[in-house]
Amino acid sequence: TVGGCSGTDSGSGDSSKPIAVGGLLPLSGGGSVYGPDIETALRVAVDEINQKPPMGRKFDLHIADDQTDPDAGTRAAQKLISVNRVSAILGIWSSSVTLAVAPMAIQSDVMVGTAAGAGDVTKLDDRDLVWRFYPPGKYTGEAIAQAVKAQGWDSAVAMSRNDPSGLTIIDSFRKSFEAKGGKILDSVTYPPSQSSYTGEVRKAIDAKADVVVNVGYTPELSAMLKDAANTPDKGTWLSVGWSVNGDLFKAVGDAAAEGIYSVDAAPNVDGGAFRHVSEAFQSKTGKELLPSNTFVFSAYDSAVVAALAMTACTCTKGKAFTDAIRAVSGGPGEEVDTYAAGVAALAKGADINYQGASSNLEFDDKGDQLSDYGIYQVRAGKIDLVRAFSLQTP
Amino acid sequence: MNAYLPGIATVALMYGALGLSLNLQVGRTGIINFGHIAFFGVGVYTTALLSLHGIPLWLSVPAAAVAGGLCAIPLGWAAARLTSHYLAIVTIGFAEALRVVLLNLEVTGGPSGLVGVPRPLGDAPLETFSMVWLVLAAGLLALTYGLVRLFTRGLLGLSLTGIHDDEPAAAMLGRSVAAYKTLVLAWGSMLAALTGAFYVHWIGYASTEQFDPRVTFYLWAGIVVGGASNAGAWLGCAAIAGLFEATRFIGDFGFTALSETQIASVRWIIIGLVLILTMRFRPQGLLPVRTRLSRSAAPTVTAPAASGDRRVKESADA
Amino acid sequence: MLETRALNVRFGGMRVVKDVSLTFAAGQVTGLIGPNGAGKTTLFDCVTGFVKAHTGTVLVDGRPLRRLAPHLVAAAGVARTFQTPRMFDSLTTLENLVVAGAPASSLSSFLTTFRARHHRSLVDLLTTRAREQAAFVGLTEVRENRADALSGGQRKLLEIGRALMREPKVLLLDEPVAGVNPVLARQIAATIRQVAERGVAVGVIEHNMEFVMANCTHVYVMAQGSELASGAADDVRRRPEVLEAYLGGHQ
Amino acid sequence: MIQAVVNGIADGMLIGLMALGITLIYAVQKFPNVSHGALVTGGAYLTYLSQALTQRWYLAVALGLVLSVALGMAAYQVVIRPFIAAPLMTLMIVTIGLEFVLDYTIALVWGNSLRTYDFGLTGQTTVGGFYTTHAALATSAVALLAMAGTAVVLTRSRLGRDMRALSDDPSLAQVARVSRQRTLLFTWGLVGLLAGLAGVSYGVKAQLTPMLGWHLLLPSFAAAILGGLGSFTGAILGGVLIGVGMEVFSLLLPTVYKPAMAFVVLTVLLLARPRGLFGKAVRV
Amino acid sequence: MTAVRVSGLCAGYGGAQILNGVDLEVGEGEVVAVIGPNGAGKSTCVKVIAGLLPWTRGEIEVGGVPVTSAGGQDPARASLGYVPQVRNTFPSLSVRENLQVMAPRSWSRRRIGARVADLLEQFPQITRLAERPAGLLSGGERQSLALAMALVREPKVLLLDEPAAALSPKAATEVFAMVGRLRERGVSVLVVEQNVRLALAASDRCYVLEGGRVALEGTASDLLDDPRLGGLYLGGDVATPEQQGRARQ
Ligand SMILES: Nc1ncnc2c1ncn2[C@@H]1O[C@H](COP(=O)(O)OP(=O)(O)OP(=O)(O)O)[C@@H](O)[C@H]1O
Ligand SMILES: Nc1ncnc2c1ncn2[C@@H]1O[C@H](COP(=O)(O)OP(=O)(O)OP(=O)(O)O)[C@@H](O)[C@H]1O
Ligand SMILES: [Mg+2]
Ligand SMILES: [Mg+2]
Repeated sequence: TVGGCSGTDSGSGDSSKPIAVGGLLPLSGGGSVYGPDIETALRVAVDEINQKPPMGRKFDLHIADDQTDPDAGTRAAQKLISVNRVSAILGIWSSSVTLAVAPMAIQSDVMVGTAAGAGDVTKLDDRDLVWRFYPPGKYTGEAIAQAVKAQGWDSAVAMSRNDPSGLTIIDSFRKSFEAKGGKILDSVTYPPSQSSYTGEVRKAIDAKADVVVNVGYTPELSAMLKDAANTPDKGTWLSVGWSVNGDLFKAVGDAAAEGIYSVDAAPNVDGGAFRHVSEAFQSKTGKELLPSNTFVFSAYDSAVVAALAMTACTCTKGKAFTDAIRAVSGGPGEEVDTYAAGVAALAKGADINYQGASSNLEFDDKGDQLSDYGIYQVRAGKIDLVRAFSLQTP
Repeated sequence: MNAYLPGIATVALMYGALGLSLNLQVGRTGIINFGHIAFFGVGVYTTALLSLHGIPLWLSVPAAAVAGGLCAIPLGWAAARLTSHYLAIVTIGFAEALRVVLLNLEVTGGPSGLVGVPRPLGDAPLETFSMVWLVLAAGLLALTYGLVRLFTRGLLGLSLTGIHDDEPAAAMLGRSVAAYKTLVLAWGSMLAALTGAFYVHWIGYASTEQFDPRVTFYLWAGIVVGGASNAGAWLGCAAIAGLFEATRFIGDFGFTALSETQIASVRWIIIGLVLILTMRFRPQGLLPVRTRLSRSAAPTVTAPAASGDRRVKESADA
Repeated sequence: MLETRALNVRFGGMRVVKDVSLTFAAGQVTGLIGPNGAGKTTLFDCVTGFVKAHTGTVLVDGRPLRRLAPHLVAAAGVARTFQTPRMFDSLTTLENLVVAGAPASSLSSFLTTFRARHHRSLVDLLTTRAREQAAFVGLTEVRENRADALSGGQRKLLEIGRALMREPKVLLLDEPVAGVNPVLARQIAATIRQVAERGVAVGVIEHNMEFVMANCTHVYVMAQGSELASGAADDVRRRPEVLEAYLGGHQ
Repeated sequence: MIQAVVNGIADGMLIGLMALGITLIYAVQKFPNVSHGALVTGGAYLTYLSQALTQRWYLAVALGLVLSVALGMAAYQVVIRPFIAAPLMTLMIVTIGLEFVLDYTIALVWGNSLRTYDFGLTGQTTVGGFYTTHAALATSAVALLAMAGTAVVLTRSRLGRDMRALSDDPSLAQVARVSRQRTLLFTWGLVGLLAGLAGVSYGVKAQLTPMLGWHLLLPSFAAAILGGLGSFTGAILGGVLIGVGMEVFSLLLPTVYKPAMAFVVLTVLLLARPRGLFGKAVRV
Repeated sequence: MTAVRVSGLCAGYGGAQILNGVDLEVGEGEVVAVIGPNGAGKSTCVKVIAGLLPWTRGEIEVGGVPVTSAGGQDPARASLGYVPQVRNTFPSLSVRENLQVMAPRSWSRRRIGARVADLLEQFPQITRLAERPAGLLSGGERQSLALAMALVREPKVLLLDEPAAALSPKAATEVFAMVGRLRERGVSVLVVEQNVRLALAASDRCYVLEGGRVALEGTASDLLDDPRLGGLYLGGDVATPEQQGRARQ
């Protein structure tokens, strides 16, 4: 067990006050399609944690809306930090919100759990406080290139939403794909929230590439797919997992979605955590959780990891805490796949290695994680796994 | 709380400063400028880039202000030709163009923006940091107030009001309406850029999303809610900023029946309602421009001379 | 002195001012009369740059104006009033007058704001002049009223006052006494003559024939866009074509 | 290139359709109606609601439009009415407020997730090597009809004359015994109808989100102003010019600059024609 | 029965009281002139009668029916025609539409068309201008249009606020000739005018308004001879502070 807590708030016992944790989520604005599910994920995790909370102090979850806007996000974060006095801000979805919120969180010694993919997040001087529960965009891009190649496609159009994470992924895809001998016939970067994407779609289709790789989010992707479905020859489309989901089917209808591929960090589908979250999510919302709903799994994992680390270090802050995060998620130790099992093992004084729902959570020295991937295809209104693969790191 | 309230107050004061400089253009001179926030953005990026290249703040911040003022000059050129709504849409366009360019340039970091902008006192405890910056923000507002006052009192102020009330008449009295508008646009934009420079060193991160065009609408709402006087403008804009913050707390009052997503919606509904109701019950704004003979007291159906006076000018553009 | 040479104004296909050449001589009150819709106001609009001339030149003191834009014409020393008064509604009567007298250039007003002492004495000076002017046009008692609270006639008077505050070389008045009570009308007439005596070229559009007869040394008559007649007032009003087109059975 | 123009016209018709409603309020009440975005969203969602109630798509659209008219009238009765004599800025802020209230009420009721109609209006037509979708053809037809209809109502009918009189001078309109309440109520009903048409057209083209109208608002304002505020032909033509401009520019410049392109087109054209394409002459 | 009776009328704008108890009467088929210095309250008085301004005290009757509410819709005002002093046309409507819009709601399209054609003919100044937007008209053309607009409904009572201002002498004479013809048809007319001679020549009786009160009244010929008129208005010191200062109170 990692000990030696530097925080003064150690102590334990049921009487002491709860631990405040923040959820900074896109509940309105461009990411609002994703926010609600992320919220559910955090609640599922907190319910579970509160069965046997760290130091006997229950998690008290405070949700704030970042409006998918870094400026509003900093203010929401400020409220979480200064008013709710949270020890961790979890569930952040957008890269630019992450970048904006980080300085303030670092200044206040608050852990940040994010799904941001942008490369710049790595550059933050973060004193090990910013943790990405999703592989960095660089890896995702490489994974897409690998998947495209594996499908036997040699030419591609690289499309991406004009945002930090989209650009990180597509840049990495482009580089990696070309390194593998693939040809990029055209690149299209599209701005979010436009009234029409007809021009972009036409450009992508006109290049007549083997595949159109589109990295973005459901709202824009669905507008484009609808347009594409109406063109004489729409070609083959491949997107990322978080765009190809139930919402997409609802937005374009099953017919227009048919045949689309998606690449995604494969959640740990065989792991206990994955099954566990899926069931809990479904019983809470009545909604079936698709494996592609990556943000749900990573948000869940971020809460569990934070709680396990707090249990391990009996603290909520400081270097001991951040060290504990690395230790419980990736260190040598007993593999556990639920919070309860982790706590039980820790109680016995064992070291643990939490295997998450989103991945096995092996963080590198930057606090980024590696993962396995899968390529999926929509067939008859269902998302089928075509093949799973591991990223070949150069 | 002891870091939060100063933090929010800082934002409110910055909104106030922006409102003041916008009101110089809108309330005083009658330029319908919907692109004000873009000049804030010019300030953000200018000082961020300069200081990331090692230029000290005492140089980069004034440079940002000057850059903001200079960037407004093309708008003055449009203002020479276009009136009211036609000019308004061009100001939005100009602002969008500026934003899109800053969003996509290599040097400005693209959509990721600029990370690691110097943040004076960034290593101090949050409490100290917040208090010091609050004081600085008050100073910013005071400075802006003084620099706007220079324009609104005295003969220059009278000329601007004249242009606001009736452009042809002002032209007939020898005013080059275009020159005055350019002057005011440049001055107001300079002040907006100054606020932007302040902001970016406070927050430590530059991104184009910080000057979403919507913010200008919020500032307009602030000016109207505040009542178009200088004091009203900054108070109104600060109040709008406060409203945005205060509504964050509705989630803490246990609407257990609603999910957080729904509460986020409720928050915006409340903001909308507050705007409507303020206008309903305080149509002249919180601190209206003082008039010697209150016009609002006259019933709306009254004298042609009194009713719809603003519209006379608008109708000239129909 | 202000001259127009072969001025033409068109709206679409319609010619509203046709080849009009006339002279408002310094030191004189020149009348411009003619039936409704003759093009008189349009002529003023054109001379002062509010309406574009199709062809023709405008000369002030013998020098042609290169560009007819309102503020440039004004800078050349021309002041005018509008047929329908245009006030600065949110300013008081007095402030309306002060603005009129203040320096017009944006740069000099800008620089003046930084010179507090100079600015203050300028304001004092202008306020004094504005008070006198207000008294002169009979607006003393409403000088603290906002301009949008003035009656129809009071607005006319304020327009004239504002034009006079500019101390122009050329003063163009569009129906200065329409709707003004007779006493004041007489006072205005006297003022106009005084101004002319100081060497100002005054041009007046008026339908009040008594006023025209009593005050104008020279009269132009316009009808349907062209000059119909011109000459001494007494002379012109006896011309049959003027009687027919303009005066009707009136005199 | 020609395909880009074809696509641009199709997109532009949609923008123009929305601009029609904006220009109508401008023609009558002389203020920029920000809440038009929410009325469009409202129309789209009300039709979505109707779809669940009726079996046939045309019934759903008809019911949706009726509800849109009701929404427009309700917006007037409940929110706008006390402000009819208020200055332009006040009205603008009130409609911003209304936009928020309506948009987020929709979000509250239907959630943030995306929706679509199942009208089966898919497929495309190819003419001479260029294709266009059926949905785009339908939208264009609707836009042109709406333009003609609105123009006829405004210039030929008594109601339209009353609207314009009211817009020119409310107090003189009272002398003419034009009933301000009645006229404005009808105006807002008509605006609701136009918004409903735009909302449904957009829903067919893309998908429904609570922010749909808000995202369309800026280009639509640009179109209305480019056309010359108050001109109906201008609104549609403005929309088409902006649509085509965006498409053609997408060919020539990186698409990331697209959000600014509408305005570049607009600024250039406005500097050439300062009162918009169909702006009317005025006297000083 | 009187066409218009106003007694003890007090009204103003917001805080400023302008009319301080005006009494005046227009008999049936009578032409009554109201004259007075600028700012005396003439237009204010007419506006109150026409329903554009609420009043605070006093009674108004039109055609023997008491007016109970401010606003043009009051049934008692159905028989009124009114020409405001300023802003008396709709600038963006064409001349024809300006006339059409004044027609009662109950009229058929055909009837409106006929009436408008009729009026366009009666007013030579605007005959040719039927399709031109009123905003582009000259001052005098607009004034003629405003008068024609007031006549569309064939009113029983006409309120004219300086109808001849901006008109050429010829046109002004024609307007007053028309007022005479209307009187013969039983129309009662209240006309505010600055051109005293013209007004008195055309009217039966006259009021001199001053300081928001009626200072003098009488038949036109009486008043012309009345030395007080000269003193008060035509020649004397009209612009006394007392008279022009009410607006401030
Ligand atoms: N912008 C315009 N477009 C079309 N016609 C116009 C325009 N401006 C003026 N006119 C027409 O030109 C003619 C001359 O108008 P103008 O105002 O110059 O007449 P005026 O001589 O001043 O008459 P009045 O004595 O009635 O004021 C009128 O018939 C008027 O309708
Ligand atoms: N809208 C208003 N608000 C406040 N005061 C007003 C308003 N309109 C007019 N007044 C004031 O009321 C007084 C009477 O105005 P009114 O228009 O009735 O005068 P009038 O007798 O018609 O004068 P004129 O001959 O100049 O038209 C004036 O002193 C004027 O300043
Ligand atoms: Mg004229
Ligand atoms: Mg009057």
